[in-house]
Amino acid sequence: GDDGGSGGEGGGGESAGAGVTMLPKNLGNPYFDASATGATRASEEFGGSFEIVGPDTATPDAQVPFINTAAQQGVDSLVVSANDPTAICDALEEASSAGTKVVTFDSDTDPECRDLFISQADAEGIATSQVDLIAEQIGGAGEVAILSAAANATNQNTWIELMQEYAASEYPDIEIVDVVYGNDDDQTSFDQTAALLQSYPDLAGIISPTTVGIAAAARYLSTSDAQGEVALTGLGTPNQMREYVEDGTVQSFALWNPEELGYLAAYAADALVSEEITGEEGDSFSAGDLGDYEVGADGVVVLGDPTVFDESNIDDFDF
Amino acid sequence: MSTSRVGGLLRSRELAVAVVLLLVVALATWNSDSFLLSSDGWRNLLVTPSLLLLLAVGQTVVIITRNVDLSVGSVLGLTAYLTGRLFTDNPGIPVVVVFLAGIAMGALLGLVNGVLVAFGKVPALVITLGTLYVYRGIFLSWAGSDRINASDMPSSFLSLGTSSVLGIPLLTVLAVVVLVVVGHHLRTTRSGRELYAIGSDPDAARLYGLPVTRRVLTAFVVSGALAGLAGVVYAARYGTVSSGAGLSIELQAVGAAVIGGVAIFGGSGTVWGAAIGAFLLVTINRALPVVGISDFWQQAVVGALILAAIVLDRVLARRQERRLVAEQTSVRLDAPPPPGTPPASSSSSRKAHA
Amino acid sequence: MSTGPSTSAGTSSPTLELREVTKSFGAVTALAAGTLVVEPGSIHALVGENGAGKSTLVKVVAGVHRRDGGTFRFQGEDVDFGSTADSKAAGIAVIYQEPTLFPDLSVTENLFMGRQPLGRGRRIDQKAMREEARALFARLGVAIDPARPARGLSIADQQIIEIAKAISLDAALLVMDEPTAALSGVEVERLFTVARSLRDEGRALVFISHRFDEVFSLCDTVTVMRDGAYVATQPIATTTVDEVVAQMVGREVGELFPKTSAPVGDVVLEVEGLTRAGVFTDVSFSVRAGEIVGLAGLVGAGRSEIARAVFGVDAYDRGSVRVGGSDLPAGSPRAAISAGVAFVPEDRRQQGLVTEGTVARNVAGVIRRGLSRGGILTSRAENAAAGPWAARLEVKTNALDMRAATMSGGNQQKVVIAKWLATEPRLLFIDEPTRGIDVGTKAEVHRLLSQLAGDGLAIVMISSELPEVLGMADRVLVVCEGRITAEIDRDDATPEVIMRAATRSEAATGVTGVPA
Amino acid sequence: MSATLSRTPAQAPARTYPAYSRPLWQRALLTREFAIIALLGVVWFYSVAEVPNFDGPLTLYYLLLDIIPILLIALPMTMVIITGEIDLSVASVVGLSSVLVGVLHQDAGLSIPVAGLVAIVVGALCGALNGFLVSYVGLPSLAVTIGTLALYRGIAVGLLGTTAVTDFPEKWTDLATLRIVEGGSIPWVVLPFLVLLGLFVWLLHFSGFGRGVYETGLNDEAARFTGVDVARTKFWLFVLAGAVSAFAGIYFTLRYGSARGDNATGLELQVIAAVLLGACPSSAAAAPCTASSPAWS
Ligand SMILES: Nc1ncnc2c1ncn2[C@@H]1O[C@H](COP(=O)(O)OP(=O)(O)OP(=O)(O)O)[C@@H](O)[C@H]1O
Ligand SMILES: Nc1ncnc2c1ncn2[C@@H]1O[C@H](COP(=O)(O)OP(=O)(O)OP(=O)(O)O)[C@@H](O)[C@H]1O
Ligand SMILES: [Mg+2]
Ligand SMILES: [Mg+2]
Repeated sequence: GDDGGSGGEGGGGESAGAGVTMLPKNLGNPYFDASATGATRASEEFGGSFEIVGPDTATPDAQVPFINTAAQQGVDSLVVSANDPTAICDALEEASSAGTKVVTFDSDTDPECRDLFISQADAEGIATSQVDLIAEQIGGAGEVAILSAAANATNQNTWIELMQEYAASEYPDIEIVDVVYGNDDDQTSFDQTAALLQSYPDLAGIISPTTVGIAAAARYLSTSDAQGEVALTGLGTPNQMREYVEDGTVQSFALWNPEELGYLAAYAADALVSEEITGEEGDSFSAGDLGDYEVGADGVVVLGDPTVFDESNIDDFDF
Repeated sequence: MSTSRVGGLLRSRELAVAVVLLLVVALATWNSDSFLLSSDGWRNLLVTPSLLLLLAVGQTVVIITRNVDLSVGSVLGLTAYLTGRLFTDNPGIPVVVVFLAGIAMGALLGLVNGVLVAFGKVPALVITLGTLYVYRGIFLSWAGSDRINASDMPSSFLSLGTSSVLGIPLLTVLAVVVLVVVGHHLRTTRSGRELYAIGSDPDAARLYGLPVTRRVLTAFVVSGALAGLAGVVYAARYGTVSSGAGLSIELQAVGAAVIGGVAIFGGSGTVWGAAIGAFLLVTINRALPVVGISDFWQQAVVGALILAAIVLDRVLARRQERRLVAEQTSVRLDAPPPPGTPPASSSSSRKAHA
Repeated sequence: MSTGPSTSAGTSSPTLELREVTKSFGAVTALAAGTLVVEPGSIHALVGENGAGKSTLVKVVAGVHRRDGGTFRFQGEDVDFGSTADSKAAGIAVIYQEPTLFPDLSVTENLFMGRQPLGRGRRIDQKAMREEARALFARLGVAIDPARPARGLSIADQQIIEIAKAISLDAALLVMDEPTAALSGVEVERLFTVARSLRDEGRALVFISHRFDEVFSLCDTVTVMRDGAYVATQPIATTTVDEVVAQMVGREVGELFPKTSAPVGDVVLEVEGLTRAGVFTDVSFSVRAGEIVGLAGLVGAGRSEIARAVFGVDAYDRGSVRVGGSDLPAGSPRAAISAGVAFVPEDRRQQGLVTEGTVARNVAGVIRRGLSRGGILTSRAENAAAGPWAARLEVKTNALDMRAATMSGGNQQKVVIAKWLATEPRLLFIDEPTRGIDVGTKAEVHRLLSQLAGDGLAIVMISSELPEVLGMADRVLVVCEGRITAEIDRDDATPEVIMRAATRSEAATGVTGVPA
Repeated sequence: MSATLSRTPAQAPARTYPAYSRPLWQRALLTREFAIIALLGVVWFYSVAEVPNFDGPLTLYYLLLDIIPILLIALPMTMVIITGEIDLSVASVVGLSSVLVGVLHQDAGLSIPVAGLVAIVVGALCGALNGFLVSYVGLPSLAVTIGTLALYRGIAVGLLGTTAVTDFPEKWTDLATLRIVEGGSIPWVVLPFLVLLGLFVWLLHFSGFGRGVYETGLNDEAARFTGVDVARTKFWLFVLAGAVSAFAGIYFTLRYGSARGDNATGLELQVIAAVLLGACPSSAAAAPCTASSPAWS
């Protein structure tokens, strides 16, 4: 396809840098808003254009039409967080055959369906850091449950597996008793937390590796007798969690900076469009003030280790 | 309704669902006594359904007039977000004002539904299915990807979601008060009974000179207002409002009403039944993990139990009908509906009267 | 076309005064020049053929329809009702041709809807309401349980409740559109007693009926309409049935009950010990080709129930039905139809017609299976098949795609009959064949029935009109409380005998006599 | 039968009636369907003018691919709704059949056609359960199908849990998105839809069964009196809805190359909206979008 010359806002034809179209799992998710902010900043820096589109429910079939549209409009690049590793592949392939560069971030597809995957941190890093956090909070022993997002969320499931392995090997006294799914919906996650406390009276801690889940769980704990009794950690944004860190419901939680994630993804897209890189292992490109990055195996680029937030530093962040 | 016999029949329909509800609670408590006996358990048992209860009550008022309101989920989301925005945009706004604003907003949206249905002469199912999408769209374009966090709302407001009086959670008290007021109104006032008449045979109602348009309009306004109230409650209880708030809760609301014995073709049913239906739906959901059913199979079990509830309800109703028949033929006051006629006709003859 | 009657010399202005009122629905002109003047303290008959515009006139008075033109005075003042609520408030009570009850509500609530007695805090006083209901029914001598829901009441019972409802309004003007169509002797007589007492209280009543014996025994004055226009008004005392009929149809009408005895063929229908708990018990009878068997009895005796069970719309507990020698499977109208059985039900709006459907589709409703060519059923084929039958019964409609709902009561009845005759049956059940049918058409229906019998059709006729039964039936089976209490031959059939069998003990009061 | 009726034996003018009260153009143009098609046209031209690349060949292609499931299910749903009933469980049946195809193909090693056939049979059974509860037990369809909505979806989710079956043979997944003519904009799957469309138009508008469907909706007591088996009619409509939904589920699976329990969640409201509003996103579906349920009007 053309270089987006006629591609509406998506194309950013006249401008030097690439046009970046971001497709998060779903809109109205603060985590992805942060990424969008980062990506916007990036495209301003390299003089490209940026737009964000997406469904309001996080399902693959809802994502596909947006990919199709982007392909039709012949946008320069798509930056996607996949709701399903396979379901959106055909659509993505259509897009790249129409000349669109495809970058996945946060949640990957099958490697052959995209040019690059910008990983927030390698899965081990995420899994271990969360298990370490909970272990530290519950004194290395007790029942722990996991509150996940959708049952099919790729990254969630990888992390959960790794957590279980890591916990089994490093903390024999910690038992992961259950995994429940809040579908990244406030109400469901909230009720699932309540159910967890009902079903496991001796529950010591909850890990929720999803920003929606951890906030809902915190909200429930903060209003229940279990406040302070049951530890909670996971992946959350400071703005959602500030309240609960202050009232002592949550001691600490982790997250990489999603803004930087979006920032990096946008730069990667630009590098691909400008044919500065092809996505081969070993390619390297510079991502503005984040410095240089190198493409790893399977076209994966790793952002770095997650930041841990607690009352000492939480007020330094706003996303 | 006006006599022990008919009243008894109606009551038994609600009774059927109530029995199922008690069984569910008992079973869950037997598995883990914290389900009922711990203070958290007790509170959740009462609080969690109160949101759906509000919606179900409003839904019942509409269904009784042989209409339906599918837009309540979107209305709830919209008002929940409004609540958050009121707090963020003007800090220190009194909580009461926020409640009133939410109810007013809901009533307004309900009014739109009502006007379209009453004057547009288009089936309510069509209209409200449309406004379901429209209202949700307005919500999305207004909120964008902004979301309300607990820190955006004063703790005085959030504490409403948890505080109790005499061991009864505040939100439950609120819901029950609404329930009693609406229920009493439907039973004992002219306008209340007219809603039943309209749903029972709209054409006859018009011929009879009942203010059909006005009543139907009011029904939708009530439903909207209660959905609005539910929106405020949602914000208070869950402390966060994102674009997903209230998504596809409308079918639960209708389901609760129907399970509670409210005839989908209008004219019969009570808010008491709907309330019990709401309690049943929510409590089943909460009980399943406690009973130890795998997360993945819970939805299936919920479905099965809903079916069980309505079938049981039908069986009891049928038995009552038979008794009525027997009495009437023995007294030879007037002969019965023929037992032979297929049950379908009992619902359809309603329809035929349309 | 007419100046209408001059208002009485008396000082008191007439209660109701309609002059040259017009009303049309799209192409159809229902009222060309409706004129009706009703004096207080009188019962005024309004007669006319089906589609003459009687009901439309009533609906204008009631505020259901707004008139297009003409003057409309009530108690001396010009009025223009926007809704039935207005007319009710002004003091007009109306009984519509088709009952309009709320099936889910109790009989009591139906009586007082919208005007329930209020107690403390504007709450409905259930107790007072129940008592008023009982009092009302006592006055009318009705035995319906006020607490039962209205659903499932027979048309007759529904009609009785409509009457009670209207009377309890104690309005200055009471309009009754064919209130007796569904009633039989006893009920009719009770109704008349009440009507007379209302008149003596000085109220004005309008009474619409196709039964002249009733008109002449009840009313003081009669107004005749034809084709939506006023024809004449005169005191009952100074006119005769023949004169009125002539004015109605604009010509002479032949004898009313021309059943000619046809050669009786072999047995077509055999019913053995048919029983349905609580409705009818151990019913056995047989019908031969060329024979008309009348089922007589009081309303609610269970005649329709029997017929419905035989035809298969209702189930039965015990017994057997044989048509043309072979057993008829229970509970399958489809089977009955293909065995050559036709069934004209008593409630045309609920059972006979799809009122929202077109005339053509209603008439072709049963025979359509035979109409599809190569598995394709077209409207063209339906129209072609329906047209002749509609014509044969002189159905008044300006196109075959008119909705049956827009037709007058009598024309709807014709459509139902046409629909079943189209199946060219060998056995015909016809329940209340001439309910709400005008005198001219009535004669045709009767002529048709006897003609069909002549052609070898076996007919079972359920009727609450004794004269009809006496005139048409070769044999009369009398049903009482779900049992056949007598089988009377044409020659021995007299009103007295039948009524005695129909009521067992009850004296044969209120037998509707043969018109002059 | 030679019964000739005449007012007086003398003259016997058998009268005739015109078939229609309105001229053809009125009957053709003043209809809901025409309004929808017109509206669709307007929207289409607006988009072509305003939306970049809208007139590109891909637009129609993707539009069709995306709405085929809605179009398919709208066909039986229309008839169900005309009888005054409703089926909210269709989307769950789509999910269930999708999961079945996946599981049967992956674990039981059945070929796609066989697995698909089984899925359709199961879909029909799901519909049969709805139909039985509605027509023979006499429960309100809204309540029943809210129940089965949860039940069927629950079974689907229960069967697959966190996993999603994704290894489908290329030739089948390609079939789902195959174009009729290479590079053209009409996907191949439109053909089965058109076949079904023809079938349903015949069934609803040109068969005795269809007349029965309308009568059942308008006045089912009268329908019974004319020999229509109301219960059976409704029962089979629900079975049809189930089977067609299952077929849509197979398409859904192959199109996205992924069988998941939550496939097509919430599709039921879109289908019903399509039928009721007549706002079927394609003129093709405007045909089945005839007058909607009398029960609700
Ligand atoms: N659809 C119905 N549902 C319930 N009860 C009915 C129904 N129709 C009639 N009944 C009752 O069953 C009894 C028999 O009614 P049915 O109409 O058969 O009597 P009938 O002799 O035919 O009187 P009619 O002159 O009205 O035809 C009556 O008490 C009537 O109230
Ligand atoms: N809503 C309507 N739309 C169209 N035509 C109508 C409507 N109502 C009545 N008509 C027509 O007006 C004419 C008069 O109808 P109306 O019901 O007043 O006759 P009627 O005198 O009551 O006859 P019957 O004795 O059979 O009840 C009929 O031809 C009828 O078709
Ligand atoms: Mg009339
Ligand atoms: Mg009868």
